[in-house]
Amino acid sequence: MLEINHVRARYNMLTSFVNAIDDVNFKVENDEIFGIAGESGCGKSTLLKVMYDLLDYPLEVSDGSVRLYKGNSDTEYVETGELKKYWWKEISYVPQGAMHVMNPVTKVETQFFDTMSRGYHEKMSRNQLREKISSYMKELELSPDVLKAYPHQLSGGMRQRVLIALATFLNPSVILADEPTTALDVVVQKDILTMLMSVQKRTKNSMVIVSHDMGVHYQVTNRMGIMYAGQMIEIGPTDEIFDNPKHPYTQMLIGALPKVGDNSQKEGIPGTPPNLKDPLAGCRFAERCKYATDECCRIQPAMVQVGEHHCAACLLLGQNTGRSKHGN
Amino acid sequence: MKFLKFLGSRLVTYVFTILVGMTIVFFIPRFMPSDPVESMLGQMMSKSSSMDPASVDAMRQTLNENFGLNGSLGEQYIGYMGRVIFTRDFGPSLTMYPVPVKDLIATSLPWTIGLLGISTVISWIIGNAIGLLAGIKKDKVYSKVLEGISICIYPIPYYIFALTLIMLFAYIIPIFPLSANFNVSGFSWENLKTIVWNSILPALSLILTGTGWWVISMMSLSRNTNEEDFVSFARIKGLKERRVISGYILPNTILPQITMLALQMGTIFNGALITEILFNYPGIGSLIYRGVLQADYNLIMGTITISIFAVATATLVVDLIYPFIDPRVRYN
Amino acid sequence: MKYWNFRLRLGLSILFFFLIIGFIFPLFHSGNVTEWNSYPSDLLPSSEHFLGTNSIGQDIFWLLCSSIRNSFLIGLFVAILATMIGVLLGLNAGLKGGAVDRVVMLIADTFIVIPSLPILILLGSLTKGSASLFLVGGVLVVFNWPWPARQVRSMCLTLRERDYISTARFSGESTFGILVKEIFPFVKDWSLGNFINTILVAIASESSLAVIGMSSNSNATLGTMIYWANQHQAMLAEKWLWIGAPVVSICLIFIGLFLFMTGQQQYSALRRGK
Amino acid sequence: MKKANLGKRILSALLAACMIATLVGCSTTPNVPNNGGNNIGSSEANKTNTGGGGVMTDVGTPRSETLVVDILSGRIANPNLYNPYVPGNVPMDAGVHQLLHGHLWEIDTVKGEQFPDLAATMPELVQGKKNTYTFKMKENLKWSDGEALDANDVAFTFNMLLKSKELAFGAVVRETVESCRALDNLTVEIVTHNPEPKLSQKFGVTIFGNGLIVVPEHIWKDQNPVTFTYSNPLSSGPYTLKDKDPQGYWFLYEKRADWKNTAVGQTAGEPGPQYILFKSYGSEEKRVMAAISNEIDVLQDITPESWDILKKKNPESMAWYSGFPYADTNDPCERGIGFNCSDPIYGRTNVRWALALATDIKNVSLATFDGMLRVSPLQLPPTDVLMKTYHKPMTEWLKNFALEDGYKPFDDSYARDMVKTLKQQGKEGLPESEQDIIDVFGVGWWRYDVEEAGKLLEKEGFKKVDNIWHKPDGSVWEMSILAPADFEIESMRLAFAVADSWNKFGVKTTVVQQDAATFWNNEATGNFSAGSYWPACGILPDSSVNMEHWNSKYIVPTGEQAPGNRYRWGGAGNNKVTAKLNELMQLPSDDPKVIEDVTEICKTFVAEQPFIPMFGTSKFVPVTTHYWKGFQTSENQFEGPWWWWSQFKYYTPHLQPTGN
Repeated sequence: MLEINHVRARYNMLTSFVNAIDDVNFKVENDEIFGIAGESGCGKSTLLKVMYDLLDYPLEVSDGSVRLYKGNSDTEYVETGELKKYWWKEISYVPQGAMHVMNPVTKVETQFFDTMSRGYHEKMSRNQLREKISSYMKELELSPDVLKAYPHQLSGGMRQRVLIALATFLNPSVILADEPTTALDVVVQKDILTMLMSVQKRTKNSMVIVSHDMGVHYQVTNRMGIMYAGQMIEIGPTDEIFDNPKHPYTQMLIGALPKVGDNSQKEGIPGTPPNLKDPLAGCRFAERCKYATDECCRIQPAMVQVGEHHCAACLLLGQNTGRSKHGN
Repeated sequence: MKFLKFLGSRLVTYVFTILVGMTIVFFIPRFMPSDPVESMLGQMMSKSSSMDPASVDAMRQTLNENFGLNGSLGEQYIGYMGRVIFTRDFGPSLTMYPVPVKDLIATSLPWTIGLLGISTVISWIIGNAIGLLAGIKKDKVYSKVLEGISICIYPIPYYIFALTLIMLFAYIIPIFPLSANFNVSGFSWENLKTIVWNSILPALSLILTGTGWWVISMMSLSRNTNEEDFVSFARIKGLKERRVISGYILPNTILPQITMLALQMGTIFNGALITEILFNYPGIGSLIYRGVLQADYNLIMGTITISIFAVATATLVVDLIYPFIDPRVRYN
Repeated sequence: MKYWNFRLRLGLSILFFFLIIGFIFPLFHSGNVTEWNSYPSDLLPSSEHFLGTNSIGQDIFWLLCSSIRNSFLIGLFVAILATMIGVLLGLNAGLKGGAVDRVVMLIADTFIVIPSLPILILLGSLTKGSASLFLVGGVLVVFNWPWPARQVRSMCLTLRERDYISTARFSGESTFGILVKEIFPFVKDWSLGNFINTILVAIASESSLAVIGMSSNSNATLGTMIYWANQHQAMLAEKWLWIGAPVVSICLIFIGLFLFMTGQQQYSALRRGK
Repeated sequence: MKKANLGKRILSALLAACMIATLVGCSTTPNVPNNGGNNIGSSEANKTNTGGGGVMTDVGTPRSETLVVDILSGRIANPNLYNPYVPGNVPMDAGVHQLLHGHLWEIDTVKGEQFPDLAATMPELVQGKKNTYTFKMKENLKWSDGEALDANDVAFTFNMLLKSKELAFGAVVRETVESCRALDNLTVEIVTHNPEPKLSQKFGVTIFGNGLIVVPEHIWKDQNPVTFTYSNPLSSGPYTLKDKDPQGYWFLYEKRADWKNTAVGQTAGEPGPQYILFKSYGSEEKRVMAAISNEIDVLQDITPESWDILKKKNPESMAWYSGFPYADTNDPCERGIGFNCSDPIYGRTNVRWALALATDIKNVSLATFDGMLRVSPLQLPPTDVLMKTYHKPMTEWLKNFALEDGYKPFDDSYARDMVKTLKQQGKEGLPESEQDIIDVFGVGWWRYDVEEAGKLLEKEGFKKVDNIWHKPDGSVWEMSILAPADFEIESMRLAFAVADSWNKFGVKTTVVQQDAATFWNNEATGNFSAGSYWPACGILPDSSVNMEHWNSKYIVPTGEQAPGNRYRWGGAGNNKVTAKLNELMQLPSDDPKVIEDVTEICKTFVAEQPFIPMFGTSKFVPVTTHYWKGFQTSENQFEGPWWWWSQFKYYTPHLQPTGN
């Protein structure tokens, strides 16, 4: 289980800060696929980096922390700053753009060996390792020949699969996947997604998938969160969000999706996300929101329960104490 | 199959390169204002002893015959190339007639290869090591120190640098002999010791000045690679830094450097003229120089052809093995 | 400006310094700097001879100024031409492959396999040792473009395998477009390094030609300055300003160039937000 | 942020440090060599004093018994070729012709006369014949292998040269000699085509050496002289080749046990050094360093700057004069600028004279060799002997000599003015008396008179437009002076200095440095307008042999190899000269008319200046006296310091160990 509580993160641009993540707060339960959606630039990938504790200059966490709970216990955890030690064993990360993330001059196999060196401390002969790997590949319905290939000899989809295999090989309790399907054609996308689901079903671990493509979320995720301008504005079970979106932004996102037997012209979302260097005081969506009142421009909305497991951040959703920009 | 096709076309280039190179080297000297016979006559007569034109012509004739310089340029060219290619014989040296150029080269070449071969490899290794460090450990003090030193030595003109070394270590603090003396024949540990001892200063000068370029190129290469996704991913996988360098960065940066090294190894056959002059080191550089200055066609051809051949072979080898060391490159 | 890092600043200021010395200062000096016995010889530095005079009665400071200018000219001339020719041809060969590749590489190889120094000496005596600076430069270009060409080509071969390049290729983008947009960024740093090295190589080979008396010794360059100093045993005679000035200048110019190069790399890296 | 910053600071500090280091590298060393130099000297001294000469040379001979001599021409590319008649044999300055090769007649440069070397007598015309000469050989001479060296070897050598057309020197012999035979073991008879009163000068040494080197018949008789390498040469001199560097950097010679059976042994006595090591130390810096640390005893030809350093750093070193000008100025060739007289511009006497008058001779002298030069207005080098016979006697005539327009160009103040200038520069040991001043600096030269020079040019139709001279055809006058590149430093620097002077005068002059081959070839083919050559040589009062090459019969069109008269100087003046030369060829050297004729020739040259003579050659050939004494100097003048001449072997008896 992964707990993100009140995390603020920013990019340090020497002379100024870009507050990429602003007070994001949610949990990823065991045995679920959690999706994070939002326009590009809304900070979802950054959030994923923060969750993975991948903080190199200029990205830095200014407030809050991420907690990774070991196994099923909800008391024992490691926090931002210590996660590195558990990389790949407890938590693994499938980066964006499978194209260039594999060492072009070594065989796929070698990259597995590298990974193993993290997990298996007891001595193992190369052949035993090979055994393990290829059997694992079989489980994932990948031909072991792939191991003998060089990355540039594999198709994009195949590379993505291999990456997922790599990431899940040591059976970590959390798997973070960043845009796993971008730059792949639809058919391949489908396979990748089914592969992810099957892996998850078998290992019962928690998986986080970041994608700008609502379709992906609809297909695979159990729960999902919508991000806008560095903030989480709505979290809830996926189908509930699709059936009954609460936040105006979410409504627009869903509304923009094509539906069977509906040929009405889809209107996109007017305007652009605000500049994160100095966001305005009130709701960050206010200036693009058609329901916005002048109040919206003053008070920043807080998350409010709107369903059993469903909450959203909008002043229009009934009684709302609001919060100051720096939510103290 | 594909390999054979590649090999074929590459070999054609190889042969062609050598032929073109040799042709150029054959003709350039012959367009020089000084021709060996005339300048030899000139020198003979400049000893202010004078002789009547008839006897001068006689001498010119005999010299031309001896040197095989009769006939049109074309005929000479054909004849010469024929001899070199089929009998691998460069003919006699003109200024040291009748000693075969072959022998002259044979005595000098081993020395050149020994010194330059070793010092080139050493400076390659050192240079790449430093370059790699400076490239990926940008902020570490030691890498900065090393980088700084090699960068500061590199641009010093070699002549001056070598001379300074001599002044420091053979004159002000006389550790090494002022003029090397390789009075050795046959192999023995004693001789080896003499050779090594006498070669330390020249080697040092070559290594120190040679390292710089490797540092620079390796540095920028490894900087780029260091920013590649697969490197950051390797780090994301939480691999040990040592492994990231040895398994990911090095293999990807070393390739161009290997190309360079191979070419360098070819060029050592030019010898190191200034080194040889300054350190009294026997080598092929001064032979080439002498040949050029005295318009000794055969000597020029012999020495330069050797080095052309060497470099060409080096490049050929590089092209052939490249696909083996870099899977991304296919024969085409 | 605000992204400029230390190396960039220092490097540029060194270069700027020498450019001023080389191109501005000479304007303030009338008279022929290379003329012998314009002044009493071996004077120590003073207000009218900032670096003193040398054994052949030239004012070292003014001599240095025009030497720096000429060497700069040679260096830049050679480096610009050699690098441009080399990189473009190399990229072309590497990207297009086939006939283009073979031809370009054939020419390049021919020039690589011919040792340059002997040929330079040959040409030196051909041009009667009084080669104009630009002739020397031209010859140096001929011998300095093939290396970058080969290097860039081999980089290009590895880059070519990257999908986005083939995508660009298939999406019918012009070769030149691909070169500039997709590949050049990757070889940029290397080329810059090569460029800077070529400047040095040019200056260095000019001076090594000078050391063996094959450059245009009556012109003032850093090389010929060293040559004349050696001719008069400046080192043993401990005339350090005479021999030291050009040597130190060469070193500083290079260090300047080098800092500029690496600084620029850091700069662009920061720009990329890496 | 901070971290990065820190890094950068460190780097900056470091680079700064490095730059300083570079500077320091050049700037701190100055004081070190002084101490360093002295230390070496003293330590060397200690070693030898305590060790009683225990020091060994790096070729394994006791230093105290070895004379170490510098090889000027550097590494010998092929140390196995000793055949003196093929090109590329071990060159003259590696000791072979100094110590091994004997000649028939040697030269005594002090007396200015030849004396028999292997021969016992000078050649004598056989009574009643007009071109048959005989001479005797010294008795019981031996080759270093013990075989007798006698008339038969001489005859064999001549006949070999007459026979084999491939040998370059053969041409010279065939030109003169009809036949040669040994009448008996000690008598040689030579029959020539024409009367040859100067036979001994053709086949004996006058300057440096002679092409004719006697070879041992018993070795050569069944060899092909064109391909024979003669790789272990026999010696007819007092030394033998003991060992050599396979790389050709040094050659070791050992005194012959039977030195009594050599010409030197018989006439000059026992050579001093047991071993003589000819060694190349490479670049001049290193040769000087070697001399400073007493590793080398005899240096051949260095620059004045190097001598300056050596003098300062090694108190045991000495040159020809103990004081100024230090250099020996008796070299038998003089330096100046020669013109291609077939050129429409430089063919004009007035132009050549204008250039002579536009030469600021004093500054040229200072720029070339710091004023350590002896001027000469004549076509003969200002050696002591020749000065006595020509320069001084002709001074009066020079003073009265006038150009067509009556202008008297001669100026005898050069010597005095130089002394003045050099005094101001703080030079010491300058000559005092009028006589000595003349002896050191020469009788005088032409005025530096730009005005007169201008007049002469305008007479020829030249125009001066804003300080640049234009040719009669209106184009800018640009001339280039050919000069040696890094050999014959004096001529090279002279060219630059003169060019400087003429540029000031308004003639666009550039110096074109060339390596030996090109340089000589261009002179021979006339592919030059002006060049810094040294065609005016002489050593005997009868210098006709050295002047013979001006003979008009040698003139060939530009482009062809000139067998002589490279300056294509013809016309009335040359006709006078040629007439005199033909006459001289038939006169024996001791004929009083010889001097007269040569004087006349000199006058013609002065009037026409086809070659503008400027300075005698100043040779800096210092020696260090730590291990050896008895070197020749201006005080101890048994010979000149011609270490690269064949007469070296005659110095050896004078050299004695100091006991160090």
